[in-house]
Amino acid sequence: MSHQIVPLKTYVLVFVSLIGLTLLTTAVAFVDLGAVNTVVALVIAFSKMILVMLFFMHLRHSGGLVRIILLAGFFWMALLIALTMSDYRTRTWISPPDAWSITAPPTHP
Amino acid sequence: MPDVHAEHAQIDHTGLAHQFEDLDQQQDADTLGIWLFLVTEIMFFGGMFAAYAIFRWLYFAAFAGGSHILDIRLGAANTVVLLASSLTMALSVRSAQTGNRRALVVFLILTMILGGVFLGVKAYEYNQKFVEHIVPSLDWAPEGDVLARLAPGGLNHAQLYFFFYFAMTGLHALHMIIGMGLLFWLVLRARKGSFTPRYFAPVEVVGLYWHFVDIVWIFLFPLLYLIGGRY
Amino acid sequence: MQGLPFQPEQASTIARSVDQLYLFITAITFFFTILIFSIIFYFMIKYRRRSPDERPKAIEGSLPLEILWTAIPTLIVAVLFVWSSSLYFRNAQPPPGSMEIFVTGKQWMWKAEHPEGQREINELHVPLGRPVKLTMTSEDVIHDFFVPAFRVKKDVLPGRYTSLWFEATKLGTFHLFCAQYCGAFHAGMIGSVIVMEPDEYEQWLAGGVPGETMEAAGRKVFGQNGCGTCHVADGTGLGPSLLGVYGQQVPLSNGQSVVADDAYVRESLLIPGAKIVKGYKPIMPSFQGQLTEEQVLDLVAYIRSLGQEQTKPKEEGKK
Amino acid sequence: MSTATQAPRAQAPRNYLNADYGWRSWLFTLDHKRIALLYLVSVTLFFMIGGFFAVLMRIHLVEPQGALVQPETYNKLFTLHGVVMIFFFMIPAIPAVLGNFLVPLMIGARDLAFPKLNLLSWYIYLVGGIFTLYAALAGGVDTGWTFYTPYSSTYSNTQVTAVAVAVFITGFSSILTGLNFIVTIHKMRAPGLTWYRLPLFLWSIYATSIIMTLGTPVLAITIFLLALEHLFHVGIFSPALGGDPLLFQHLFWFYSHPAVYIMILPSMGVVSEIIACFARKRIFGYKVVGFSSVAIAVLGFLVWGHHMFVTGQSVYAGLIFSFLSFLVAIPSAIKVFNWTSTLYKGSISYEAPMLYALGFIGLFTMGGLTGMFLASLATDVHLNGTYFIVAHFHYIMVGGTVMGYLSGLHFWWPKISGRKYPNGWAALSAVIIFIGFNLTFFPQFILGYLGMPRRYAFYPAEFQVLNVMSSAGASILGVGYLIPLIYFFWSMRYGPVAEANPWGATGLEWQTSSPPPTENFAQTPIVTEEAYAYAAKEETSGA
Ligand code: HEA
Ligand code: HEA
Ligand code: HEC
Ligand code: CUA
Ligand SMILES: [Cu+2]
Repeated sequence: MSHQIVPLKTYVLVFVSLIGLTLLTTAVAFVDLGAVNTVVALVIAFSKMILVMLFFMHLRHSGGLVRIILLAGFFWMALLIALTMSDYRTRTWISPPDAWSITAPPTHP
Repeated sequence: MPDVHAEHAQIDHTGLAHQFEDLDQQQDADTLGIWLFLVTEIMFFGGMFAAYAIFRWLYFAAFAGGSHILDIRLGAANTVVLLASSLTMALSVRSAQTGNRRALVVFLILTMILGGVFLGVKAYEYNQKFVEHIVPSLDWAPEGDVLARLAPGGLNHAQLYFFFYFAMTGLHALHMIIGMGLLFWLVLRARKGSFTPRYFAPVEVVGLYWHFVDIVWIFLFPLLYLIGGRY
Repeated sequence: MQGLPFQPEQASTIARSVDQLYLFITAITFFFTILIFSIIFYFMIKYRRRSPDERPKAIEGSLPLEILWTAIPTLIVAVLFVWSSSLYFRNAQPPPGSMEIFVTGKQWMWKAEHPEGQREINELHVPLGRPVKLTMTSEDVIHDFFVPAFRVKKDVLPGRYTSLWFEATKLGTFHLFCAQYCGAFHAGMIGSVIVMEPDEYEQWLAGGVPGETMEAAGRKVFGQNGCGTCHVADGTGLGPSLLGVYGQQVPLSNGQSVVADDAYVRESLLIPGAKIVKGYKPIMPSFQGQLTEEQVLDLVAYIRSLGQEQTKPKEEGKK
Repeated sequence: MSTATQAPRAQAPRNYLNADYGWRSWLFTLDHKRIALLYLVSVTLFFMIGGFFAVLMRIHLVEPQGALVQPETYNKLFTLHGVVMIFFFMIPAIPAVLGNFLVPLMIGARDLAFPKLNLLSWYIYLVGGIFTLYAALAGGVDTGWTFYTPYSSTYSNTQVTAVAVAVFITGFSSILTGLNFIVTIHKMRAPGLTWYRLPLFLWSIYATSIIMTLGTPVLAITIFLLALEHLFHVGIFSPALGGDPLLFQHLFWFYSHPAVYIMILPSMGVVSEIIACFARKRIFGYKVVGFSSVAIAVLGFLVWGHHMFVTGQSVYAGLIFSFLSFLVAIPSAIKVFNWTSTLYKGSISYEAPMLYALGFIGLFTMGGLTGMFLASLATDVHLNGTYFIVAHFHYIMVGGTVMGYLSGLHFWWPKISGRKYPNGWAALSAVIIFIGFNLTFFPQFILGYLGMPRRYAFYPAEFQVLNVMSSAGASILGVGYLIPLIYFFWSMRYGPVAEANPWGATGLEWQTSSPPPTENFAQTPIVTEEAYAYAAKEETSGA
C-alpha cells in the first residue's frame, strides 16, 4: 500500500464533519418525516461510513483489489437481506390461509 | 484476526517473514488479509442485520416503542466518543508513519481510554435495562410508564426488539474488548520500539479493525436508537 | 402398483401430471449419464496410451462447442423451469368450493377435525372425487404432512396456518407420513388417509362419536373464556362486535387495514397487541397458552360462522 | 524448523518430513506441508468416525422395525454422521489437506501468506472437533445436521449447545483457511505465473475460498443466535414471541447451500489436474472451466431457498429460487463436457488416480442431474424430505467429492510421502468403491420416489428389500475405503521411493523433489508457459 502521510488537518476536518453528521442525524430524529426518517438516518450513516473508510482507513490510497473485495462484502450482505425479504414480502400474495401475522403488511416501510 | 507478519522462525530485524520476497509484498498481503477479514465481519454482522431488518419491518410499532425507551442522548454521546477514538487511532497510525514513538504510545493509550469510556456508558445503559426490567427472558417485567410505551406494539414483539438490542450491542462490545486487548499489545510493542516508519503493519492493521468496529456502531446507533423518530 | 414398476400409486388428480414431469427428468438424467459414460469409455479405449512417450498435440478448445453445450442445458432447464413451475403453481391453490378439514400436528401424532365435528387421530377420512383443503398447524415443532400416493406435501408449522389440497381419485387406504424431522418418534408419526365413496363418507361423518360441530365447540369455548364480556353483538362492549367481521376489511388503529381471515383471527386471540382495531384500546388479553390449537381452530370456525350469517344477531357470546 | 539447508534437488537428502523430528516439530510447525499432514490425519479420523456412524445406521435399517438401536439413538446417529461428515470431514478435506499442501507449491511460493494463521486454523478445527466428540459422548445430539428450529432451540434436550459451539468454532477455521488462500494466490505467485497460467485446481480453490470467507460468517452468527435461543428461549426462531422458524432456515441455508459448493469445487479442481495429466492434454477450454468455477461460487449464493420449497416459504420466492437453482446447473454442465472432451485424442493411461477421477465425473453427473428433480418445484414437493434427497447428495458428496478427494490423494501421494503405493490395489479399490457406492445409494432414489421419508428410525415393511440392498452396498463400500487406508500406511514404510515427477505431470509442484524440502524450492521458479503444456516436452521449464 502506498504511504503518503495524511496531513493532520484532514483528519481533524473529517472528525469534525463526523461529529456534525452525528448531531444532524440525532436532530432529524425529532422531526416527523414519516417514512423518510429511516431513509435519512441510513443515508447519514452511510456517508459517515464512507468518510471513515476513505480517510481514517486510507481507502483512498489502497488498491482497486481492496475496493472490489469491500464492494463484494456489501453486495453479498445486500443479497442476503434482499432475497430473504423476497420471501416475507410475497408470502401474503397467495391463498390467505397461508398467511398470518408474520406476513402482515408492514405498518411502516 | 489474521495474525499478520507471523513472527516466523525466520523473521529478520526488519520484520520480514521468510515466506515473503520483500516488505512491500508482505505489507500488501497484510492489508489484503485484514480487509478480507473485515469483509467476513461484514457478513457476520450481516446475518444479524438481516434478521433485524425482517423483524423491524414486521413489528415496526414494537421496535419503535422499544427504541424510544433507549436514552438517545447517551447513544449520541457514545457515538461521539467512539468517533473520537477513531480519530486518535488514525493519529496513532500517522505517528507510526512519521516514526514518532512517544506520540504513537500516547495516541494508542488515548484510544484505549476512549474505548473504555464507551464501554462504561454501555454498561450503565445495560444496567438501566435491568432496573426497568426490560431484559428479554432474563428479567422481563416492564411496568408503569415503560409498559405503557411498549404495550401498543405488543410486549412480545418489544421483547424481540430488546433481544436484538442486546445481541447487537453485545457483539459490538465484544469486538471493542478484543480491540482494546490488541491496542494494549501494540502499546507494549511500541514502547519496545518495534515499529519503524518502514514497518508498522500491526498498528495499521489493528487500526483498520478498530475503525471497522466504529463503523458498526455508526449503523447500530440509528438502527437501535432512532427508529421511527422521537416526535 | 399400477403404471410403471417402482412407481408409487397415483391416487390423486395431480399425481399423474407430477409423474409425467418426473419421468421426463428421469429420461434427461439417463440420457446424459449414459451419454457421458459411453463417451468416456469410447475415448478410454480409442485413445489409450500406446507408447509411454507419445505426446498428443494440444487442443485449445472450441468456442462453437462451448456455446453448444451451454445452450443445450440452458434450453433444457428452461423447459423444466416453465413446466414444473406452472404445475406447482396450479397445485398450490385449492380450487374454490373445496371442502375443508383442519389438521393439527403434535409430537408425534396427527389430529384431524372435520367441520361437522368428527375428530380422528392418525387417520384422515376423505370422500372420493371431491377437492379437499387441509388447513394445518402444529402445537409444537415443525412437522410435515406427506401423502406419497397424492404427491402432496407441506410443512406444518407452529404458530401459523399452512394448507394443501388434493382430490382423491382412488378408493382405499394410503400412507400418511411426517416428512419433517420432529424428534424421537418422527418415524412413528405416520397414519393413513382413507378414501371413501362420498355417501359412505357422509355416513361415517354422521356415525361414530356424535361430536358437536366445530362451530358449536367454538361457541362453547367463546363462552368459557368470557369473550362475550367484551365482544357484545351490538358493539357496545369493550371490544368490537364480531358479527360480520370475518372476511371483511378491518380498519386498524395505525391507519392500515387487514382482511379478517383465519390467520388474523388467530393472531387476534394469541397476540392481540399485534393489530389493534381502530377505535379500541389494546386491552384484549392474550389467550396464548390458555387455548389449545384445536380450541383456536374451533373459535376460528365459530367467528367465521358469525361472519357469514349476518342474520343471526344477539347470538354472539350471550347465553 | 524452517532452517532447512537448501540442498540441490538432485539428491534431496533433507525434506520437510525429515527436516526435524519430535512431536513439537509437528504440533508447532508453521510449514504448510506439515500442517496439511496434520489435517490429513484428523480429517481421516473424522471420516472413520462418521463412516462408523453410517455403518451403524445401515445395519439398523436392515429391519423395518430397526435392528440395532432405539429411535432416539438412531436420530443421534444420523445427526452426528451428518455433522461430522460435513463440517469435520468434507469441508476441510480437500481445501485444508490438498489445498494446504499444494497451493504454495503450485504457485512457487515458500509458504502461505500467513503460516501462523494456518496453524491456528488447524487448532481451531481441532477444538471444534473435540467439542463434537465430547457432545457425542455426553449424550449426543438429535436435531439433524440442519438444526431446524424450534425443535433444536426449544424441544431437543440433547447436547445442542455443545454442537452449536463446535460448529461455530470450526467455522472460523475454514474462514481463516479461505482468507489465507485468497491472499496467497493474489500476492505470492511466482514471477510469470499469470492468472491464466494457474492450474485449474487453484482456480477452484480460489472460488472455494470466496465462499468460505463470505458464507461461513453467516453460519457463525446463525448458530450463535441458535445457541442464544436454546439457552435463553429468546424466541426469534420460535413463534412464541412472534419469531419465525423459517428465518433460521433462510440464514442456515444461505451458508449451507454455498457450502455444498465448498465441498464439490475443490474436487472439480483435482479432477481437472488429473484428467489433463493422464490424458497428457491441455484441459479443453481452460478459461471456460476456470470461470465456471467462479460462476458456480457466485450463483451458488443465490439458490438457498430451494431447500424450503415446502416449508411454507412464499410461492413466489420458491419460483425465484427454483429458477436460480437451474441456472447453477449450467456451469457444472460446462465443466463435465469440457472434461470429457479433454480425453478426445488424448493419450490415456489408467493409473488409479485416473480411475477415481473418471468415477467422479460419472457419479457427479448423475448426482447433479438428480438435483434437477429437486430444483423443479412440482417434483420437489413429492421428493422433499425423502430418501431421494439422501441419494442425491450422497451421489455428489460420496460419489463425487470423496472420489475426487481419493483421486487427488493417489495423485499427489508420491509427492506428499515420497513413496509409491501398489497401483493394482489402488485400481481395485477404485472399482470396489464404485460398485459398492452405486449399490448403496441407487436403491435410495427409488425408496425416495416411493415415498420413504428420511430420518426414519423404522419404516413400513414394503421398503425393506431396497433398504437391505443399500446396507449390503454400504458394507462393500466400507471395505473399498479400508483398502486404501491400508496400503497408504504400508507405502509410507515399504513403498518404493518416488521420483520427483512420477506421472510426468506439468505443474510446479512436480518440479521440486518428492517429498519437497521445507522451503519448497531451491530458488523461486520462473514460469514461462501455461499450466498444461503436455504436448510440448517431457518437462515444463521452471525452477
Ligand atoms: C457437494 C454437495 C452438493 C452439490 C454439488 C449439489 C448440487 C446441486 N443440488 Fe443439492 N443438496 C446437497 C448437496 C449438494 N447438492 C445436500 C447435502 C442436500 C440436502 C441437505 C439436507 O436437507 O440435508 C441437497 C439438497 C438439494 C435440494 C433440496 C431438496 C429438498 O430438500 O427438498 C435441491 C433443490 O433444488 C438441490 C439441488 C441441487 C442442484 C440443482 C445442484 C446443481 O449444482 C447440480 C449441477 C450439476 C449437474 C446438473 C450435472 C452435470 C451436468 C450435465 C452432465 C449436463 C446436463 C445438465 C442439464 C441438462 C441440466 N439439492
Ligand atoms: C460428506 C458427507 C457424507 C459422507 C461421506 C457420507 C457417507 C455415507 N453416508 Fe451419509 N449423510 C450425510 C453426509 C455424508 N454421508 C449427511 C449430511 C446426511 C444427512 C444427515 C441428516 O439427515 O441430518 C447423511 C445421511 C445419511 C443417511 C440417511 C439417514 C436418515 O436420513 O435416516 C444414510 C443412510 O443410509 C447415510 C449413509 C451413508 C453411508 C452408507 C456412507 C458411506 O459412504 C460411508 C462409508 C465409510 C465408511 C464405512 C468408513 C470407512 C471405515 C470403516 C468401514 C471402518 C469402520 C469404523 C470403525 C471400525 C471405527 N447417510
Ligand atoms: C378484556 C376484553 C376482551 C376479552 C375478554 C376478549 N376480547 Fe377480543 N378484543 C377486545 C378488544 C378491545 C379488541 C379490539 C382491539 C384489538 O384488536 O386488540 C378485540 C379484538 C378481537 C378480535 C378482532 C376483532 C376485529 O373486529 O377485528 C377478535 C377476533 C377477538 N377479539 C376475539 C376474541 C375472542 C375469541 C375472545 C375470547 C377467547 C376475546 N376476543 C376476548 C377485547 C376483548
Ligand atoms: Cu412430525 Cu416428523
Ligand atoms: Cu442446496
